[in-house]
Amino acid sequence: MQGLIDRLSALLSDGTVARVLGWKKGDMPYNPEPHMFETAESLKDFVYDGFCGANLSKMMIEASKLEGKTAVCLKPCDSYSFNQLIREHRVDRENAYIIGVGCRGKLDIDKARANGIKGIEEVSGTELDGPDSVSFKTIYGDKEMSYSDLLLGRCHVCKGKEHMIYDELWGESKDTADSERFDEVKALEAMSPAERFEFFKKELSKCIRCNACRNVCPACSCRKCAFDNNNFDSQQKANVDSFEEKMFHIIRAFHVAGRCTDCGECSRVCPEGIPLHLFNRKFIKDIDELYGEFQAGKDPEAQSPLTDYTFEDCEPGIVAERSNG
Amino acid sequence: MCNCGSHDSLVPQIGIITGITQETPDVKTFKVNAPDGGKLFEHMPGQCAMVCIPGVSEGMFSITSSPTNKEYQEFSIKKCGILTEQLHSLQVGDEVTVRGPYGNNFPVETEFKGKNLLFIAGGIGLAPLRSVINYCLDNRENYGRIDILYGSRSADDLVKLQEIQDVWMKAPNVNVYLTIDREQEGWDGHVGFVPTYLKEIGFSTDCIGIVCGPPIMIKFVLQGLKEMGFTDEQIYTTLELRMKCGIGKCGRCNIGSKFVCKDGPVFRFDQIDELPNEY
Amino acid sequence: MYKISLDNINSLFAAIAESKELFLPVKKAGQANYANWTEDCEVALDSLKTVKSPKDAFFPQFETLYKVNRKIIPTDASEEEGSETLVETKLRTKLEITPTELKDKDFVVFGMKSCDVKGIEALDKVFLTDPVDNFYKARREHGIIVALACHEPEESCFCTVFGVDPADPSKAKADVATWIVDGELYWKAISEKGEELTKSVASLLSDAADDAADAEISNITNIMTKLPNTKLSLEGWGEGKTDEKFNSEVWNELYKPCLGCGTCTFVCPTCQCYDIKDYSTKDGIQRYRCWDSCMYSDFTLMAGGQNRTSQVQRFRQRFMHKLVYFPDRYGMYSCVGCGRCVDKCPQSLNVVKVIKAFENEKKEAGANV
Amino acid sequence: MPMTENGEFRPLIVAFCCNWCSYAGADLAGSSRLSYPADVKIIRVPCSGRVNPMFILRAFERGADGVIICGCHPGDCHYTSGNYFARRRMTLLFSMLDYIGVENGRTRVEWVSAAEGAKFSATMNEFVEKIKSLGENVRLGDLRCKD
Repeated sequence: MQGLIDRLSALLSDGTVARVLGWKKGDMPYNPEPHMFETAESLKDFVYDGFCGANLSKMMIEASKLEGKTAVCLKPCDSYSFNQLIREHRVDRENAYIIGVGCRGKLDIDKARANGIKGIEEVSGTELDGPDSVSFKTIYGDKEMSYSDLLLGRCHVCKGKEHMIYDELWGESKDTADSERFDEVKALEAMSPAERFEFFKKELSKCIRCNACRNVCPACSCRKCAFDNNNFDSQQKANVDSFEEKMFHIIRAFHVAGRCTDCGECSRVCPEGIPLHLFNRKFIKDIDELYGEFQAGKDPEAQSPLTDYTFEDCEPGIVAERSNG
Repeated sequence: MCNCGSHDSLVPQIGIITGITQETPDVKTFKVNAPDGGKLFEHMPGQCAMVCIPGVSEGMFSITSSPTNKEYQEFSIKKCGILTEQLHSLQVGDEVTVRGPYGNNFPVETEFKGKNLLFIAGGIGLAPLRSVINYCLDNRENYGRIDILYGSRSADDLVKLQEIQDVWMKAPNVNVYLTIDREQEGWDGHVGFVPTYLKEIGFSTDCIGIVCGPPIMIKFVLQGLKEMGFTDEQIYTTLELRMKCGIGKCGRCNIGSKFVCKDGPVFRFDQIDELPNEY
Repeated sequence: MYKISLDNINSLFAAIAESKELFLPVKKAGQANYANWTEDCEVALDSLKTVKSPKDAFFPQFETLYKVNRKIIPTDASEEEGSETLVETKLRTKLEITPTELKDKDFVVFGMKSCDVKGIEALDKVFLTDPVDNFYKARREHGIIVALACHEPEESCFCTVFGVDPADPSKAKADVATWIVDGELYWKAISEKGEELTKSVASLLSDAADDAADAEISNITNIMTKLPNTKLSLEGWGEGKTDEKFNSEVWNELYKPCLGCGTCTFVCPTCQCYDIKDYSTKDGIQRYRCWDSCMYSDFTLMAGGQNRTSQVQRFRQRFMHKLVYFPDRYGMYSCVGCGRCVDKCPQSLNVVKVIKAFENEKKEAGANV
Repeated sequence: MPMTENGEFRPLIVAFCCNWCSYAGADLAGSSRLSYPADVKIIRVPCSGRVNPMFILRAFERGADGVIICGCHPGDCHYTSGNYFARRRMTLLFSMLDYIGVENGRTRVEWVSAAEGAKFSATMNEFVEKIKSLGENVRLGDLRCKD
């Protein structure tokens, strides 16, 4: 990590960039926060380890409006989001200096908690070139977990170790995928409609309408969201265990369909642990199957499938045909 | 504090619109009565009430009629948003829901008593002050000289012009100064912004200033008054923020430790100075 | 003091639920939240922190306040009668208001932690001051709180900073205090309501020594001293600190990662801001109240603009309200140190980091002098 | 649940019809005295491409048992390509509704030209029968609308 700090420091000092967008050490070993570093001196608090899961590309929308270049640390999967934002003219490529940072998967502290680890005082083994297991020093005794058991759900379907866009690279990346991307979706599709309904009802009834999924989503960059518009009957903040949550999540997934890079931030930030990526991934799967494979953010020039059509597209009746076998 | 039914302060009563006056192209004054014909509640000058069209929205409006009016309450409402647009489409006989009165009031029975009063209003800002002015005129013996400086964008935008000419201008020991922003055919009165006119007239500081209008006007009027020697303790205004509950609980109009809906809307400028600058 | 074996705890729940609603931590789709007890629910008494606080029991996230029936009726037909030409029929809106019934049935909130009980105290300050919120008051009157000691507090806990005792819930404003030690639930009534509840389930409880929980209490107290955030200092916060804190430069740095979502406010046991909105159905309009967040960009939005236009202002408002304005107005902090925001903020911002940032600023300022 | 006198289920169907083809088709059905059930409530839209997914969900929320979208035949769109976009959008939306467990028979897209009065009438009759067999929409409604 020191190498990265030195490099960032040099970029700041020689005036290549005016600021650095990275992560700042948290007050606990596992909660670094996104931060804008403006001086080389402030980089002493910079951190890059397994807990730096936050996708910084959305913060570049604001940073693009500032004077001078911003150096931004993007992991391989973050670079898809950044590309997509370029496609949508929401960030300025010229104002960004992209450090493609290496990644061997990011960690989910809730996985440790689910494993009974609590009262954490120190965590070691989370750095990029660290060992295969993570050790926890807690007030209830020392614990250990393998790095891969602690990975965020999204890292198990890693899109690969290549950065889609960068100015320079730092550190080695690793493809952490150990399951098929659409397995979860396929498992649901195999259920009966009633079972699927029960599954989503149970998950969505936990939704507290906090909007964290929307606000963190790099594809949700509208200045004013359809769900904040009180001229239209959409601004229902109620959480009523029946309809509004379904409506919100279906429409939100629909609005980002064809633009969602499957970065998994929505599921990462959900305080209730709702697997929100299952909506987005279903759209991606359908798009792949019906309109040809498409990965948003891979190519900043590519036409999104929902702003495109062919004369030979399938009819909507295909849904029933496929589903009813 | 409020008397909106015994169930809860958030449950309103029904008000029936018994009269509508088109004041200016975008301001209407609504007379509101209880369904049985009486007044909805008693209030003090400066207090507000939540008026709602069910299914549209609810909003806080100052009660522009004086408590001395024993027959009905009046609200002067400018068309500028979703709710106000709908309110403007209502007709006599339509019903709305009303809860209140909310907030504090101008200290007409304490600090104002026996004093000379200077009212300075801009545009629809006359609405809350009209309640005070009429209260003072109806209890004329309790107050000294009354000066009223009122300005608007154009002559057509002067709210309650009829009442100003027929009642206020004819009342004893009351001086009314009217001004409009731009020259206009048929207007032979003063032309110019309120703060400028204020300095031109040059009031003496032996009175209490009561200001209401757009924020930018308030800012310059305040400057003007201070240059003329007024102190913060001598000037009152009413604040307006987004409100939902009206009873100091929903958190919107919170500034510092104050809630504008409950501790306001009437503030003396030295009280405002103590608040964090967020209004 | 009484006790009941945890093996038998379901019969206790069933006994309570027979005459009262029972609200307790239930695990659903992997997350523990307070919910109504049913025979087949997965009770999660061992969850230290539910995702949402139990404030829902007294101040639900969503509740209908009243219904309005809107009838559109034509005006007196007599006016139009006899006229040959088509007369435009005038329509009038008539309204009828039906308020929602206030809570009139007793209910039990089981397993509340001391910090959450303290959170209810903060809500009381808001909802029970004039004008009283009757919807809330009715729930407070009918609610019976069974508090549970925090068996193994975690690193995000810092309730002791706000004078909460997680080890001994009998010091909280609850009705019954309980402890779980070695497979037994120890039970001590601490209020009249609590005594009554105890009586109603007495047949299931057996006597226990008065000092049965003492070891657990000292154990928890000891653990608390080891947790990092319990050393937090509130110096510089509280009544009368508005000017000093409001104008600080620290906010301008601190707020930046904030997403402006409502996670912290919705998991918080003391946040009480709400919105009132209409829901139109074909039978009428339901006016409902739901939680709102001061972090949302439309929170203070008016037709003519708003007073807190930037996220830094909204961010500052939330913490100033908790740590300065609320003490100014009600004489207590509006934070109880439950640590939910510490666990849940998507960007790892929270009240602890805010307090620490100001501490650091002070240190740095001190060093420069 | 709305019932007829003999206890039969009467569904509520919302049909979004494009102004240029399908609405005219409905008109033609009427003037040709071809009947379709009164359970179908037509909402005229400028183009099938105007139909926002939110409209469909809102219709279900407020008590619709089935939603059908009718537009010009592919290639005939008054605005050249509106129905092509609608075709992709509706395919994906219907697939999502199917995915969360809503019966896939409740949603349908049909291309009806201004000359196809008979097709309009037949489609509506068929759709109403289908919805009748599915019964009331309970999975995608708001409880608050059911008081």
